[in-house]
Amino acid sequence: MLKNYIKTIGVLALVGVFGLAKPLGQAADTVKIGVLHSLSGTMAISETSLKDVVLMAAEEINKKGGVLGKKIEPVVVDPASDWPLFAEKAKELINQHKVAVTFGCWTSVSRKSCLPVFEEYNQLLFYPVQYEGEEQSLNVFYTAASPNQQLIPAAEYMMGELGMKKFYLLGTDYVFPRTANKVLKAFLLTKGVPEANIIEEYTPFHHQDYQTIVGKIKKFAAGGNACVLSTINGDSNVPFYKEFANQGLSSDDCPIMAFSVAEDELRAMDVPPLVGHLAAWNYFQSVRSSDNRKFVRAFKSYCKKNKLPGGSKRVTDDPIEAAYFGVYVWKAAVEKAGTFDVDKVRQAVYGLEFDAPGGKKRMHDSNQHTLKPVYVGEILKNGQFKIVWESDGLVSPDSYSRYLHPDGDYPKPTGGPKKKG
Amino acid sequence: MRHSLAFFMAVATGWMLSQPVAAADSSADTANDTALLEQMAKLASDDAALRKQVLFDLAKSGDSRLEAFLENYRSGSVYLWNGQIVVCTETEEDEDFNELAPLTHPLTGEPVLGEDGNQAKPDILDLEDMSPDRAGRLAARSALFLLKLSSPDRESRLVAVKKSGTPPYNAESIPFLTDMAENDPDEKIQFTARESLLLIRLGTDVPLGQAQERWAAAGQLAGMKSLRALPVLEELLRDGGFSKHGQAAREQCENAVASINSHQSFVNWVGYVFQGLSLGSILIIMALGLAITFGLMGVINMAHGELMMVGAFTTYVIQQLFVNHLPEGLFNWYYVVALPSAFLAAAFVGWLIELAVVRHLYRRPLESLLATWGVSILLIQSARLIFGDNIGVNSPTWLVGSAEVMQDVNLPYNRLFIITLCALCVAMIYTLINRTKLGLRMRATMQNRDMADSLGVNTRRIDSYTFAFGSGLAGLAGYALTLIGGVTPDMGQNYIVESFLVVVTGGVGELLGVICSGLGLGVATKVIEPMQFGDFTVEAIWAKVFVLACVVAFIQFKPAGLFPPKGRLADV
Amino acid sequence: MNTTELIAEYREFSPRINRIGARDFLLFVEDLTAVFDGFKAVDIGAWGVKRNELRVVIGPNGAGKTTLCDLVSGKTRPTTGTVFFEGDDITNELEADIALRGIGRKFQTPRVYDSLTTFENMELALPGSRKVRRFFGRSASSAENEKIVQILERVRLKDDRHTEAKHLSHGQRQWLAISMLILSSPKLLLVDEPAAGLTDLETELTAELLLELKDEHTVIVIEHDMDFVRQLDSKVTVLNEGRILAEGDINELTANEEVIEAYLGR
Amino acid sequence: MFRDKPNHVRCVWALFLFGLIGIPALYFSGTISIDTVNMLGRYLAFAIAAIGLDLIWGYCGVLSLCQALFFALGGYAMGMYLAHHGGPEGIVDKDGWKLPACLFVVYPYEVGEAPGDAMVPWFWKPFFSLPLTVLLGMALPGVVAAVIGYFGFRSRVRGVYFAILTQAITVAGWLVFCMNNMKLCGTNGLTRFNTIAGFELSSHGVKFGLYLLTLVCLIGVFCFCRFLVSTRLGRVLVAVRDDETNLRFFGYKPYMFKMFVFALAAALGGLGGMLYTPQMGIITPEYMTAKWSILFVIWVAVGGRGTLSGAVLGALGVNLVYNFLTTSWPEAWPFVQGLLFVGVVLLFPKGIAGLLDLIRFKRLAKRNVEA
Repeated sequence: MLKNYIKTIGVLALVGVFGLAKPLGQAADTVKIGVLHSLSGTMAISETSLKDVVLMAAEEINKKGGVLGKKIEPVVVDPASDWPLFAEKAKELINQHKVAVTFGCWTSVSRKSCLPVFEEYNQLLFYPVQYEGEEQSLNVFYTAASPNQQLIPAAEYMMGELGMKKFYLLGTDYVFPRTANKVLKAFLLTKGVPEANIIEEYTPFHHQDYQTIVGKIKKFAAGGNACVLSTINGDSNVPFYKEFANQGLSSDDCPIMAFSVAEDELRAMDVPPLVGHLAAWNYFQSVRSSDNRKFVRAFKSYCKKNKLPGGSKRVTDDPIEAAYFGVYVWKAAVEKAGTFDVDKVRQAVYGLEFDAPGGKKRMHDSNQHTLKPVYVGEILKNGQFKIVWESDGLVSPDSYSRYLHPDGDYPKPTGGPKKKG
Repeated sequence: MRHSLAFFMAVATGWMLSQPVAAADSSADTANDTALLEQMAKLASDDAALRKQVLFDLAKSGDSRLEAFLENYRSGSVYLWNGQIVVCTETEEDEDFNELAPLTHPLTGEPVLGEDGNQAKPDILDLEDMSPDRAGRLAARSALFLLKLSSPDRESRLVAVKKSGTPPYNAESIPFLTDMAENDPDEKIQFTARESLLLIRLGTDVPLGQAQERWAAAGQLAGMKSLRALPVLEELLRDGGFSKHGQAAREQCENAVASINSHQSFVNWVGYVFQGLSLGSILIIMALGLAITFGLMGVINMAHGELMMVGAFTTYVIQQLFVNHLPEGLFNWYYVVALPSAFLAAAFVGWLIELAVVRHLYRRPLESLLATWGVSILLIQSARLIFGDNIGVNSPTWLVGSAEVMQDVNLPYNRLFIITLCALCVAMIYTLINRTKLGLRMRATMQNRDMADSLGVNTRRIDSYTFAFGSGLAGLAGYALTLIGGVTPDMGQNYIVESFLVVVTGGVGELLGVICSGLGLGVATKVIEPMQFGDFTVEAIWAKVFVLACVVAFIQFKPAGLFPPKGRLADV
Repeated sequence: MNTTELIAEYREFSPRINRIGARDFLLFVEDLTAVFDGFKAVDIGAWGVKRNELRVVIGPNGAGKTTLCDLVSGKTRPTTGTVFFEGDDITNELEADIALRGIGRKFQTPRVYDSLTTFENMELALPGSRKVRRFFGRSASSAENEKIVQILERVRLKDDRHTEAKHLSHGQRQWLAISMLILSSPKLLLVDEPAAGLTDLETELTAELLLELKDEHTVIVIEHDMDFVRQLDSKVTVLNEGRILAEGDINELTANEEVIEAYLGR
Repeated sequence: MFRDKPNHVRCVWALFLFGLIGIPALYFSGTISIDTVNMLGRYLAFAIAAIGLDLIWGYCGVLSLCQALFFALGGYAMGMYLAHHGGPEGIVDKDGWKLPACLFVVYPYEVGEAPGDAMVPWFWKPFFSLPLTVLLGMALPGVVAAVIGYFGFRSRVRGVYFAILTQAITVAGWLVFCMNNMKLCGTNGLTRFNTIAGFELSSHGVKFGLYLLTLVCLIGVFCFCRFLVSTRLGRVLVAVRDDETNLRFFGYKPYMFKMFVFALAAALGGLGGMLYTPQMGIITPEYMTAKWSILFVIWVAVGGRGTLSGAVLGALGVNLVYNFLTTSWPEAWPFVQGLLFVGVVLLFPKGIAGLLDLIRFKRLAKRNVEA
């Protein structure tokens, strides 16, 4: 009996060791990078494309000889839209796979969830999605827009170009729309829009029934010169736009300026009724340049070649571009620093100029974000955007909004190299 | 039922007829065209003032073909190609993913022919861009609306007439409006033109002596129950400025606001009730399948949402088949074909699930929760791997838009369709269960399996039919949901909790319960959502929380739902 | 005695007129009706059972015997009418409260707990407080233990006391259910078809048990089986279509035309 | 000592011993990293909540879909404590309370107001002290459960109805916690934790300590619950599960028992949540979604409903498999997981615990044949 008992414990111990501590080891001529995007669960709809483009960038770089003579070996994990699992997977990537850098996350909460991990181990994360700002960690490079690179130009366009006087700020109730609308409202008030002409409203996640809200918008827009500034997220967009069209509203009556709808999201929509609505981003697939042409072509052939769902019908958009050039920024920084050492790579990133598909861009000298151009696009019948406005040159990012910190009292960045002892 | 079908047919036909007949005006004056083209060419000039002048001149020509041109110019789709003005609205891709620009003529919209006699498709990068700057776009916009006032197309005219009535007012539009208010063939446009004229009168500041007419406009607008006047009047009242016009003017405005407000609240209530009905019918259609599989069979089918997803994806597949293999004109029929397909596909998947999993679990209902949860994970991931996440189902065009049944009361066609479909399904289920032999056997099997068995009913087969039928209904729900929501592999997860709530609130095993609770929940949500208590508007989130709380409280009082099972069986 | 006379006699004790009179009856019901979907399952003007009486209720299928039990024990709420127990109105009390007052009940099919042993089943029925906090103790006291064993011995279940109830035979389960009822020592026992599905020998023992109870308790037995009823040799109430048809000695009743018609007629 | 116990109980005890001796040994010998220990610690916290669910579902027969809600309530209680003592910024409100960093970011002060106008909401204040937090972290879910239970069980809401009722409550909770205006940090949740009771959360020693604490709590909870179900109370609970109607005629009020166990289960859920949050570093409303509430049930079902050891085995087993597959098989893991659930139900309806017992039974049978 005792023998059996010892046997049980022994088997369990063995299972434990093999199950938990996976064999390490890494070939000398490769460098691992982590890809931390949800491939299942609610966020897969957006994040799968980012995983695809990061793998494509890695493949391209490998074809041209890799980074510092080492081939890139991407390690793909699936945090399954499960926020705690993001932290879990980040730890695994860092500790078991010894990745040199990680590309990943979409939602703010997933970033917030794994941020402590990257700070604790002083590792780098490249984060490719526009977000609410109010964060600056030395362990994250934000390759997408901060609020001032998207919201303010768009609001200016609506007021100036389209002569809008009434604004309906509609969002999903979470941190990005709340912060974005706070910034927008502050901006509109300073521009002399009376408070009565601004309505703020929020819906829960996955909200599907927009009848009441569209009814309200209709009433709001009856007098003309009204628009919607939409920070609706994810799967709620489809029912919102459908309801909008079906209640007889068009972009002529009341244009919608969206901050979370890009080409990839439009693939899931019934586009013809949406023609003329707007979106503000730092990149559109329709940016006219031969670099962008090459990028779009490469992405489509990559999807086709690898038989990914959608194949050559796939499109590029802002987060996809940001995820893509993130890999190249890291490569350039590594080559500039001559090492994979995180602290040296970080220093090399600051101020780095580079050619992204959407044109020349630059990393900020200190605040971890990226200087980018801003575009406003109108939706076309084919699901693409016509660029109707673009900023003069690159817009500098604010990690903390001046509207939320009127006294200019910004918090210090978090994370960074560990002090010894 | 036949009425509503006829109604949809009428709508569909009407839509088809209203499509503009392409290039009808072949006897156009070529000389006139040349002049217009010359004018257009001036848009490439560097002189901003000249460009603006040209735009208005073009607009005044009243040539409706210019509408498309102005729109294209505004959105930057007009290019210079070999010194010739051309239009390219959308680009194409070749196999190499090069972006090619199929060129069209700026006036006729016909393809511009290249050297080979086919439509010219140069690379977009080879075209010379002549997109307007901001001032140019603004000018193009005003010119466009001016032009649209004389458009032959009703919709364009309506939009233009509406636009003329919103500030900044375009003085040049007033004669057009005055004419249209009398002579336009369309009554709605006549009405809107009158409304716009009054709005202009109301919104334009005039010397005191002539103010009498201005304030009278308020009364006239109130008489027309003009909702568009409401914000204008409210702003006037808010900004004051009445000191010089006197109390009488103010009162006139206030009376107008009160009278329009009462119309508004009537419109609102009609809206709430309709919205409630529509939400309710969606809830019912989602819960119907569940009422069968859960209510009748006692299986907690967590994959119910995924069966809806199967229905929605079937609709997508049928749509793709039509787009890829059949002529464009038949596109609208895809939705008709998809109806039985969605039902059958989901029923088939349901039949497989029953065969493989559920049939082992009839006596262990709570374990069916676990197993079907596993099935739902499998289905989601399969759909994701096959179709990917982002796919779009386009509503057939006859279901886009809305019918204005009363002034300012618009009922969207897609919602009407779902309400009808829901009623049809209910009727079908009722007939099947209560009026057919199969239904009798179903009821017998569900109530007492052993007894039914011994009476010679093939209960095994009845089980699988019943489950497949319930699953098919879920497929129909998915099919209907494509009209209002997105289609994603995990769309079912959004609906599963609500569906169970409806069935449980209604009382297990009673069709009438599902209908009552579905409509009740729908109407309650929609009535609560817009309510205001002082500064606090309820909004979507609190409405949901409130309805959930109501359901919780309701279950306290009626622990077995609205229509509880009766008799000795009740507490077994 | 015909029905009207019977009712008239009870009327005299109607609490509206004379509450003290009602106290003579341990159980007393008045104007009791239960209506399900328009169907009157029970419709009794007045009826009662006195202390230390063994009363048998018989009647054809669907006569409302079990429903009467349900109404008395609180399982079903009457549509109209009142139930008095020891002179107190218990019509709207919870089943548990009614049980604590001293009405015990055995269901038609023996309801014992299959996954518990015989002894554990008995333990559940031990009299005493039913407050949650009283149940943290590990087991029954030795006196209680003894009592359980004593009862089990009487019904020949002693040797099976550590067997899970699912392994018991049907007769044993019936006895276990009756034993539990006896252990909880209620003032009034409602015993629904105790002899259903038992062998002749088992039936005899059951009858003996019930007769023994008569000395200390009041017992209402609902029965179908005429032989069994004869063994009990007690006053019998005949129910038909929810109404009281007749009441009296069993031999008297078997001669009653109405009763015969109710059982055999049509 | 373990000879006459069923196999699954022995297995759990083996696991506990392994956790107490084996894991520290492996950790100190450098075979496994602190992150693995930390991960196990979190799964042990899940197991505590799962035991609670098993009490109410397995022993009382009440399928509750709001164990995840109670877990999250406990997690939020601890999260608020940690947030009070974490975060690098030192924004202080008028009353002198330090505004936690995560709260400040989402603080819905009006435009035009200075951030200095933000105040620490009253309901944050009790969670400044650790003892009070620990108390509230268990008492709050307990009280909420008692209230739900009182009304629900008294009006005899049963079976699936109760399950859907609790699911509705959980969804309502999720909606409310997601709202920024509730000042519970919205969907981003509570984060930026630094210290617990003065110890650095990021230090390996503290992480290891938290693991041990969780394990000890789990062992304690396991023993306590096993004791509880072995008393007369346990028998009453089984009776409530199997035939509650009959019990009423013996003078029992089943709703009191159910309410008690439901509240106890909730308190255990809260305890699990409280141990989980410091080890995870973040707590978000995600735990109140329908998915999580079903996951808890699934752990118990896979482990084996109605055996407390099953809850432990299920919570650990399913999570370890999930964790393992999402890394090594990112594309296909949902298939494996889905098939696992279907397979468990169809082939081993009594879960892992039942399977373990079956193995022992077969071995005994074989030995008997040989003898």
